[in-house]
Amino acid sequence: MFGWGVLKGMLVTLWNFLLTYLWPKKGIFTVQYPEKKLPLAQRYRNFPFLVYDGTPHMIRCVACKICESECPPKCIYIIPEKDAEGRVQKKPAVFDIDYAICMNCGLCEEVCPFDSIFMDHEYEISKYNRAEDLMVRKEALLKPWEYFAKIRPHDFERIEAKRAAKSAKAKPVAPAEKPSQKPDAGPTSPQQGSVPKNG
Amino acid sequence: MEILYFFAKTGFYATALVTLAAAILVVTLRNLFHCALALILSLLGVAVTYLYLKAEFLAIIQILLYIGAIMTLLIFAIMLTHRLTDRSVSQTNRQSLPAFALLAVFNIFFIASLAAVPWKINSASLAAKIDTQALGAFLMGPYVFPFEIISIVLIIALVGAVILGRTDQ
Amino acid sequence: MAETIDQIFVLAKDRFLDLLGIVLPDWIILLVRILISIAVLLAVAPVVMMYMTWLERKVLGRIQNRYGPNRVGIFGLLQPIADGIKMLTKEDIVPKNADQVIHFLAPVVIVIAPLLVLAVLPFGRNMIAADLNVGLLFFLGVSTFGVIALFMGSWASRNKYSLLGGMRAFAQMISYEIPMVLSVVPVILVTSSLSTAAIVEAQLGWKWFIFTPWGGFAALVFFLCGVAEVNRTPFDLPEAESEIVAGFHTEYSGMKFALFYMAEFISTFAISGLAVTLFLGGWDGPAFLPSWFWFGLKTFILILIMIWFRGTLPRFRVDQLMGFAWKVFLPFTLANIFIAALWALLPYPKNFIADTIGITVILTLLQIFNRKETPKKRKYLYAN
Amino acid sequence: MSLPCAPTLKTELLEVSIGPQHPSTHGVFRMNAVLDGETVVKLKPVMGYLHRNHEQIAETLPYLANMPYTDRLDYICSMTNNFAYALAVEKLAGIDVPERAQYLRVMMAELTRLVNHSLLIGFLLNDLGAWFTPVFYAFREREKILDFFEAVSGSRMMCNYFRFGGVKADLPESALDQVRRIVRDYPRFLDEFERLLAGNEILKSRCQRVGILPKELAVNASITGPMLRASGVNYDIRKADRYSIYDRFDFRVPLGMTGDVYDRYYVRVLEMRESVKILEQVLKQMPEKGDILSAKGLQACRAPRMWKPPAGDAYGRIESPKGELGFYLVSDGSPKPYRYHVRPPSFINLTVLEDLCIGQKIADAVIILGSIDIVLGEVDR
Repeated sequence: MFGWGVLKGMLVTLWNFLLTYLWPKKGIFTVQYPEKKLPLAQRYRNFPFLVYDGTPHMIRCVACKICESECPPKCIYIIPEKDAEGRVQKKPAVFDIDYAICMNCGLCEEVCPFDSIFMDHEYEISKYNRAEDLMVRKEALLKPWEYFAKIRPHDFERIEAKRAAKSAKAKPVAPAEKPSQKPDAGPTSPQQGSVPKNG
Repeated sequence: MEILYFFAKTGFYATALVTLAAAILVVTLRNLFHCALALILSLLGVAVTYLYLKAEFLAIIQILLYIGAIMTLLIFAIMLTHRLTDRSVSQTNRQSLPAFALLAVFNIFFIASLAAVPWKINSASLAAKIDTQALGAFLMGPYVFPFEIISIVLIIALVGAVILGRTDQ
Repeated sequence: MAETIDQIFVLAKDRFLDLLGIVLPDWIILLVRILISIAVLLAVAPVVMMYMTWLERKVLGRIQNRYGPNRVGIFGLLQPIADGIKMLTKEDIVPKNADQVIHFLAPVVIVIAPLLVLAVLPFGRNMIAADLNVGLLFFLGVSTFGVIALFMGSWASRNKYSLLGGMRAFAQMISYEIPMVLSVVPVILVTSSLSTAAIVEAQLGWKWFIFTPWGGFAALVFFLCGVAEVNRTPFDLPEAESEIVAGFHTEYSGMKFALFYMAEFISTFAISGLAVTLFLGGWDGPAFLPSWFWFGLKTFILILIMIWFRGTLPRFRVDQLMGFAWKVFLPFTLANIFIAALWALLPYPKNFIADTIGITVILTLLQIFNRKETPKKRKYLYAN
Repeated sequence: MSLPCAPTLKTELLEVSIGPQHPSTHGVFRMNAVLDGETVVKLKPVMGYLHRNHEQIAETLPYLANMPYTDRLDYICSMTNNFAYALAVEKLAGIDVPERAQYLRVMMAELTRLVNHSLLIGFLLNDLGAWFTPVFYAFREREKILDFFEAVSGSRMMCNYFRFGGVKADLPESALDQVRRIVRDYPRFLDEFERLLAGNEILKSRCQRVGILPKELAVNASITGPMLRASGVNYDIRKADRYSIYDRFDFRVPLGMTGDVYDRYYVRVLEMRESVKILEQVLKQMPEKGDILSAKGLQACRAPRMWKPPAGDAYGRIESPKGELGFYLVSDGSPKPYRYHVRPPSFINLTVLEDLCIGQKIADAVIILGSIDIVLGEVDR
């Protein structure tokens, strides 16, 4: 009989209609976004950020430029810091990421040998200006290592273990490296307000 | 209450004026679609005139048939045969002046004869209301022959349309 | 008490006119008596339209496992007002090559017809703006007027999609007008009246025509033709957005576009109201609730069904649409007139049997003659 | 019957440019159609609005850096794009893939097939005029699969999950339960979809005997994928090539009889059921633990800039949801491919559009386009 299939289809939509009232949890699958947010998967990746240990002065990045050259759309721009004599330091002076170009692939995180660049969970980054506002500078990219521990506890554990193993191996070889960093951090730690000077 | 009659009369003349003006537009506008729209307006004016004459049934039938059906078809035909952007079609030619003169002469006689007829109004015809049952009885009784002839004509037209519209298979 | 509530609007109007009568001359009262009904219809119709858009979005949302509008006001109840403000403040774009005058006139003209036809709908006992003795014909006649405005818009836009939409609308209207009128004829035949008020009165006391064999099918055909007349899914070809963008109102923006929508929704309401009047007993219903409530409820249900259609069904193709009207609806409604005549002629048990036989025969015949067009079930092979 | 007066009824042809901004061209695609009334007389597809130099870009990048770009070819099924590219590079460099990674790959590919086919059916129905309801039902189920993709790869659509010689990361905890739930619930959704659509007379009469693609034309035009199988040609690369570990699974290939839009639609429904069957077997057979990246693969992925495959060429192909997706690579021994070519199924399937549309109504042209299943990211590259 012509029309039977139409009726069957209409019953399906009717059932879905009723389900949204009878059992909203199952019936409605949209999320009321600004009020409610879906929990993000730990591996969720959006845009890269840089980590520092303790204070923003202690950037983990050593300006090796691996991520810059591996980045497929070439959205990273790094200039290493130079001291007074013009020697290249293991620290970036400029570290820019153009969020307008970045395609969230996460390759920079994968290739970084120093565990210093990671993909962020922050996704509310709408800006009014594409050219300037989306060009993110070093200061805005820097986030503490604890933040990473918070958003990706699994990866944090894995990387901590790896780093511990590495530093245990590295300690006997170059014991001078660690202490040399400590005095650096010492004077800056009491005054948190001096962050902008760094950049 | 006189004032209402005054309104009614004004309305009647306004309607008549619009009807005539629209009719003139039909033959003077250069765009066929505009002409068709003017014709609709003119036919609508006629329907309103019927309403003034308390002939509601006729007025509605005028709208249903002339505007709803015939004008629809007419516009459809215009669309099918003429290009979308055809803006102007000349409405006059060499014969229009003599034709106008002839029409004027004819109209003088026509109006004169209209004026000569004594239009009698009896109360019975004024009071008559449209009754569907009576209408059906009339169509099936005294007027069955013209009614059937019309239906035969329509069927012939329908068959003709089907034959014309049929594609070769 | 129930009587008062039932007649509350009529009484209010009378009381108001009585009060006016103290100070004003008779002829003004006469004018006001007419104007009040017009004013009420003109005021209510846009509100009905606005909340129909809200209802449609809400129900469609629920059908699609969403909430629908829920941001502006509680349950999104202020959404239509927000939409209205948006429409009013939007830029009015007129294409350069458009026929300026007709492009402007089309949305104005298109709302006239649906507003006019509301005059002959009996919204409740004694609640009819104009009880014309040719009310039904008035409705059918005036509602054809909309298509002309629609075509004015489509032609004046000078857009090919608009033109295609207008052509489709024309063809569709011509085709569906006929079965629609023919499906009404049995009602006229049985009630022997063209007045909508009289048709409702003939159905009082649960003698709704939908409960008769001929009436049930006539109501179905009428409703489907009505859906086609107001261009709603599955017959929304003139504005099929996946094929011809927005059809006849592609080139309209802002309030002009809103007027097209208003016309569509008010005619949806009017067609549902007429279907209720003709087949569902109009304002007839159990007396514990007022008559206008029953009319509103039944109309509301029909509108819900239309929205339900929209949420479920894909649309027909042009030739199938025409075929449906000419090959199924037209023969059926013609036969239905005969069947309804049998019903009116024979005494009770006999007419029921006769009608059942008649409807079975015509449906079987339709099935046989249309079997070439009926889609088949298919089997699929598997390869390993 | 022929009539002398019939040809004199002249009507004008109407040229309509459908797209690039049109609700149902599935992106920035354009069809220049010549209409006689509503019937299509001529139809010329115009492509290239989304051209973004994909192949040229790939030739300037290291092998791995191109992986995220393949996501953006057919952005609905990025996993299968990754798969085909990874296969091509593995063939080129002779990289082996560990057992568990193989199963993960097949799992992702079949889940992608589910996503693609249910979305396609939803959008096809949208083209038919069902106002978004099937799309939303498809989205509802797709959401669950995308959640899984996000948990595993970090991104819902641009997965970038496959690596040469394996996959990027192992499944996180409880992700396997997520797949189990999807596999358990999907047949129920397919049943619902079928009740909603398959019996619908309007859909049937719209789709049956519309846009028929004959067997010979399909083969000659090198159509692949469900579109080819709907025309009744038994050719599924999963069976023909048995790449990866598809030879271990028991599944059937549904074939259509007529090759019209309805067959193309229904073959996809049946394929989804087969995909669910494959997924069930994957879940049963997959080893609990194991490497996900082979040693050689690790080498290729640690420092992509340095990694050089041996000189030579390779063609890796898979049965993507849309058809045969192949990557042809020529290596000159440098870290960048010398030549990189994509065989995009959407593009090649689209070439028969005009043959299918001529003589049909304009409304059919839209659904024929919908049933071909194109993604403009892949067509224009």
